[in-house]
Amino acid sequence: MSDAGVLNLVLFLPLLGVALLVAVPAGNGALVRALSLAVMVVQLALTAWLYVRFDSRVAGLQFETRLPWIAAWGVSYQIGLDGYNVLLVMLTAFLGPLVVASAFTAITKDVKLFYAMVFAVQFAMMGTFLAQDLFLFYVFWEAMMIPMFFLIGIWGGERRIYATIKFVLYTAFGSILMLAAVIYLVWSLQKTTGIASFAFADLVKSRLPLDVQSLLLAAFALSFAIKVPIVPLHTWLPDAHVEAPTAGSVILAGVMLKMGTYGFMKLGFPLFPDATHLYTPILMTLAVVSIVYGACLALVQDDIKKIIAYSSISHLGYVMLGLLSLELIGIQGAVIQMVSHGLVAGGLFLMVGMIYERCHTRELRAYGGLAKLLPVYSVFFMVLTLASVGLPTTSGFTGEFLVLLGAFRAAWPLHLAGDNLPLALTAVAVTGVVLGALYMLRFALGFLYGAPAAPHQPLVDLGAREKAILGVIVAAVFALGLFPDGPMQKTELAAASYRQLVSTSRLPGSPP
Amino acid sequence: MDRTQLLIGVAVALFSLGLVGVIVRRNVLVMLMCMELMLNGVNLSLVTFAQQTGTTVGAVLVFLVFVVATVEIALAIPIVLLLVRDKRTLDLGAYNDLKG
Amino acid sequence: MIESLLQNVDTLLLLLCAAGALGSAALMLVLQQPMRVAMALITTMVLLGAIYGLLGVHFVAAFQVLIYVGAVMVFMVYVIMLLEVRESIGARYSRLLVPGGIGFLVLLGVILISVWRPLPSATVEIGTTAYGIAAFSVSFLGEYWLLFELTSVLLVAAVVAALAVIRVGRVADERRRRG
Amino acid sequence: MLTAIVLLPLLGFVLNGVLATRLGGNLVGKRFVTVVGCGLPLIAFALVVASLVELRAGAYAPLVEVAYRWAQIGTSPFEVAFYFDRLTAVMALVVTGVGSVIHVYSVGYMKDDEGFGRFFAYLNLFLFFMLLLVLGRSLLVLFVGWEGVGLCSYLLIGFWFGDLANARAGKKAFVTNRVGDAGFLLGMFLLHQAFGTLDMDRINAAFGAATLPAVSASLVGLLLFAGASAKSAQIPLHVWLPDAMAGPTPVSALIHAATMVTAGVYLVARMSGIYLHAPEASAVIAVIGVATAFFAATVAVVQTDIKKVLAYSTISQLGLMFLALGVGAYAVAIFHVVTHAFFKACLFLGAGSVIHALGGEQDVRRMGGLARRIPVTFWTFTIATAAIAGIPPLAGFFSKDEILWFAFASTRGGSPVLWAVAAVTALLTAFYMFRLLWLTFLGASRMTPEVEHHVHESPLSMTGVLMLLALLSAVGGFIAVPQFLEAQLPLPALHEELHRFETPLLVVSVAIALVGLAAAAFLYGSGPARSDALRQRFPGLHRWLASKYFIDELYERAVGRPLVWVSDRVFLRFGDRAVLDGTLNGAAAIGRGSGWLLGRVQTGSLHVYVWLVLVGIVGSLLWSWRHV
Repeated sequence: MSDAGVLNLVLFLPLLGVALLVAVPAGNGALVRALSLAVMVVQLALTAWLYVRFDSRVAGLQFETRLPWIAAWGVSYQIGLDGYNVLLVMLTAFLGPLVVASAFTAITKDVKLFYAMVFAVQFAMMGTFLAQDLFLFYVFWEAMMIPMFFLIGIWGGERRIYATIKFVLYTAFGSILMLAAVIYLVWSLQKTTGIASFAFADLVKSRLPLDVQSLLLAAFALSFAIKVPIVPLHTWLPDAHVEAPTAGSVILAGVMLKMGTYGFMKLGFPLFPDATHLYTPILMTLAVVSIVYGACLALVQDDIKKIIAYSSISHLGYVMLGLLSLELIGIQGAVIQMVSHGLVAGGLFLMVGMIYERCHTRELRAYGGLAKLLPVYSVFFMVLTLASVGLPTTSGFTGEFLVLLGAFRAAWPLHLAGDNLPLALTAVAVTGVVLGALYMLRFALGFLYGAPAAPHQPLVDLGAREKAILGVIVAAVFALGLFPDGPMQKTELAAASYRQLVSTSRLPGSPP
Repeated sequence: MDRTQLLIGVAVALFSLGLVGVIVRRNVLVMLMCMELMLNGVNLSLVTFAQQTGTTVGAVLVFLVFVVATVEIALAIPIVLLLVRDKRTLDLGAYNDLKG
Repeated sequence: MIESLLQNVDTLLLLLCAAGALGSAALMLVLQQPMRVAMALITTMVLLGAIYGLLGVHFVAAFQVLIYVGAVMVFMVYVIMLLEVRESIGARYSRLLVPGGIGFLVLLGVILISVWRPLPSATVEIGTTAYGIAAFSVSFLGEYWLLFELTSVLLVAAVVAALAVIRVGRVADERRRRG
Repeated sequence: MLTAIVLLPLLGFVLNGVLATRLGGNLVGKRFVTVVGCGLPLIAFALVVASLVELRAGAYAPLVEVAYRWAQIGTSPFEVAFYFDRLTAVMALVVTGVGSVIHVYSVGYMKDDEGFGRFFAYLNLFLFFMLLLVLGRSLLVLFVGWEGVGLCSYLLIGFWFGDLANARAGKKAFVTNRVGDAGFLLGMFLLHQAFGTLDMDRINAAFGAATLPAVSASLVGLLLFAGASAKSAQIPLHVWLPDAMAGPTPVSALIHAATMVTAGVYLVARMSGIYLHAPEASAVIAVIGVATAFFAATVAVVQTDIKKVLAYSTISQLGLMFLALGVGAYAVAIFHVVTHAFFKACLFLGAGSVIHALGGEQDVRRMGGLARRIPVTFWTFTIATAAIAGIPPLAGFFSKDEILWFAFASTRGGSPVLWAVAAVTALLTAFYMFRLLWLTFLGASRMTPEVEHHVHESPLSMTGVLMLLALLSAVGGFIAVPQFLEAQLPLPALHEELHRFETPLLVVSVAIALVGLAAAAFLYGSGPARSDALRQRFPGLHRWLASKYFIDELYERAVGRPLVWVSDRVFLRFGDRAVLDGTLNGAAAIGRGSGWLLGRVQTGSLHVYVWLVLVGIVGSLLWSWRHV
């Protein structure tokens, strides 16, 4: 099979998984679990194969498939790997088996349906990353929400209905505006250039006046910013995380939040470079506000899931900062930070899930001295905490360091030219490093240290399955912290092309 | 006061009486009859105007109203019958199941 | 002006019929028994038919009596007799008697002001340009054939709907019988 | 070979961490841990010596060893490379040498602790990061080590995790260091922006070039110093170090006295190329250094916890080192780092021996008269005390005297005022150290009988180390570190006209030490009466000093509580819950409310509907009056 075929297989494998699940008798939970895990592992293996085959010296799409879909509108089924999505696709495939495995004991209600939903959301997420056609992208983008809605709504906690409705309303609100913008964008492209196409490659040929760009970017940005989420559009996130089952939280934090930043990188900023330039001060301010605000809020949470949820807001602020810096180092850092956050926050949510399975509470105050009760658990927890803090040798450091370095490198010449805002923002962002240590260590302090206390003793330390899940994540965290060069080579050309697209004006009349 | 004015006045009065009848009476059948009364008022005005302008439009419309009235009553009566069979009363006060 | 009207017997009859129609219509509001209301309504309808006749549109008058009195009201009377539900005294009026009354007066006033007052003074005395059923039929089937067809569709729909209603009733009955 | 030096302790960490702890199910016993935990640092020490020989063979041309490329972004490479020159050699020798002996000491000290394997894993990890810090060629690698030692410090302070206070102290240390790191990071960014590289030799060379770089050396210097001041516990970021004494005593000796806290000094000395061109930054360093030295010495005078005294003493000595750095005497600062590592390690380990002997007692008010009971500890402690007090010819005398001299006479910012404050500090140092000696070892015993009954001398693995360190404290001053480093870190020029003060000042130095000794003997030599009288005479001053100038409380009130208050009240309750969720829920409530209101209209009563139709007819007619 050709590589493009393998890529299609990777995309559709989850749907195949759903089909297989349908064939399994409902009562056979063990078979359902094994089958789900097997499908996810196959997907991961195929993705890894493609990842290895991915040629970092080639700019643009690889393993591309393009088939006409709705020819009259210029819509095509077009997928492919490029530097923008290769790491995120890898991340999605990587987390898939872990999500499935983590739910083995946690989910006992409607097991079959649960895994079907996980497959559905995996399919939609893969599709969103792989899509190279705006229409296809939008379809996947919206489709993602539906299984997520059920994952939280059916297997969630006590206030799950409130959380799901909030989540769906927020995201749907953003999506509607984006849809309008998509339609307008394609229409105007067709009007001005005569190309009727939704393909990303064609859309960047558009020439739009500044006010139109601004409006369209605002529509796109709102949708993406809600997903990221950027303060002040973030309040759905803590609720969704807290109520979601572990697997849902991992999917949400691990992959779905990256949809927002990926959207900005792949679509929002490159499509409307002049408006981006105009809005950069505002967006950058919001990014830095997110860093500080998320960190401050994480500092005062009593619910352990909320701490991680708010820390996600803070960490994704760095991604936005890096993307907006338009400095190669910052952009690369942002990409690494996306992956790193997926691993670290995903891992932490898994760990919270494990302790929740044992103790059935998420109140930080109920715990203490777990280092004594659960030594192995504590080791993994500490490693992930430190990765979240951004300690060197972990992936968190690679991301944060490069983002901040890039932001600074971009800000300093501006400072010399008289524009002090970016520099001030970078300096504030650096304080996020302190706040990050503050809230995560507060968490660790109350969790691991002190007199042993847990609401549901005696506790059993991690089993082989859990050790394997966490071990894999920790290994990835260190790999990305110690040897980030390989992954970054794969994204370098995309980062350069992103920078080039965003820094080139595309007002009407500018050269093609 | 000529004939037109007189007849239009009567038509308006009949319509209004019918409307008020629907409002104030509780008996379903009486209300239905009041609705017929309203239609009659409309019919009268249609005929009057048709006479005044010397056209046939008014008459055509009246004819249509006859049909509509017939259809209406043909459907309303079975419904009333069903309702009464359910609640054993013609009092409309008992039928507020569609309260929002 | 009234003297000139009184001079005409037609006009006198018209006045009488109108007054009678209005009177029996008003009676409808106050009578207790549905049967009596129905009688009052029939009276009104017949008097209206008389007015149509006086105006010279005989075929409308004929239809009025045939369809309304002959079909609709007979049907109504039949149902009233069928149901024979005795209304208790005091349940005659709804709670909206007073608002309804006020509304009636206001409506009357408003309509009279907005419709009756600006009526153009008649150029032709109505009742003089009578036209026959022939002219009407030609016009109906020529110019307004679509409406004619629509009425037939409406009638078919009504038949179907009536059947459906009866069926609903039957199903409900069976269900009640079972459980 | 340099890579091997760094990786050996890491190997120890992995072996001990995986095999000897619960993570691997305690596969191996204490013997294995001891061999691996102490053996690998010793091998590393040997390799450092070998590297030094190699360095010497190559006429002191720096050895460079690229391990691998961490990242390459555009034209900016980030390499993990190791760099070995004279400065590195001195620091690496101290780290591996003192580190190894403290490992050996720990074998005895931690013998009965259930976290034996974990402890050695942490210590090995610390050595790994510390060597990374010292050997790293680029600031990035240095920063990795820098953060890593901070992590180990955090883990080891909170080593006994059952006690929440320990964990709090660890968190405080980590977070305070992070504050400095923020400045450090900004400094690194600025350097990278200016030079496109973080290799320290290249940066120094760029500053030494004929055309000065466009970036302000003072700004960079101050930013880097922010990091250094946090790591080396200088005002205003010194607050973490006294609390850090919560960790096991070998940790205090290794990390919080001998090695990690001197990393700041190392950083400034390593980046001296920048500071040579940053007189303002140097002046700031000198002033902060001397102020810290004086401030910490005054606090140490009244502390009653044996380790707290030593902790403030460490802060004070670090202040003196920064004073030396500030006046351009980088080599002298490193010299003091070396001697300080000897005698302070000896003091801490001696204190550890005392604590060990007394079954955990740390309060000097419940000690006394230990000299005869634990003689080896007493004698080694005494030598180290004399060394830190500056009694000639012990190690501290040489290095301290040189610092005082350069503070007085350096053309790079030396001044009599700096000297005077430093001299007073030296006096206080002598005083409080001898006070500590008296209270702990001499005089009558104030121990409870039960404690007294159990007093015992420590095993040979501990006393042997003490003796070795005492020996080094005694003769360490004869190691000519400044001269060794001079080729790389030349000493600053002196004011010619001040040369005549050299001998008088030397005499004054000696006198100061003796005066301190005398004062301590006078106050504490004959029971507590005199010191109590003095305390009662100045209760306010005593309270002020004993409470460490209330700086912790100040930070808590000025930073800690407002931060939590703002986060909780403004951001969480007001921002998130009231404004954002409030808007959202408010919008939902409006929708629900209007729905309810319209639902009221849906009464189910046909009469009302028809009445509304009537109203509608009237209304539309009325409307038509106006508009048709």
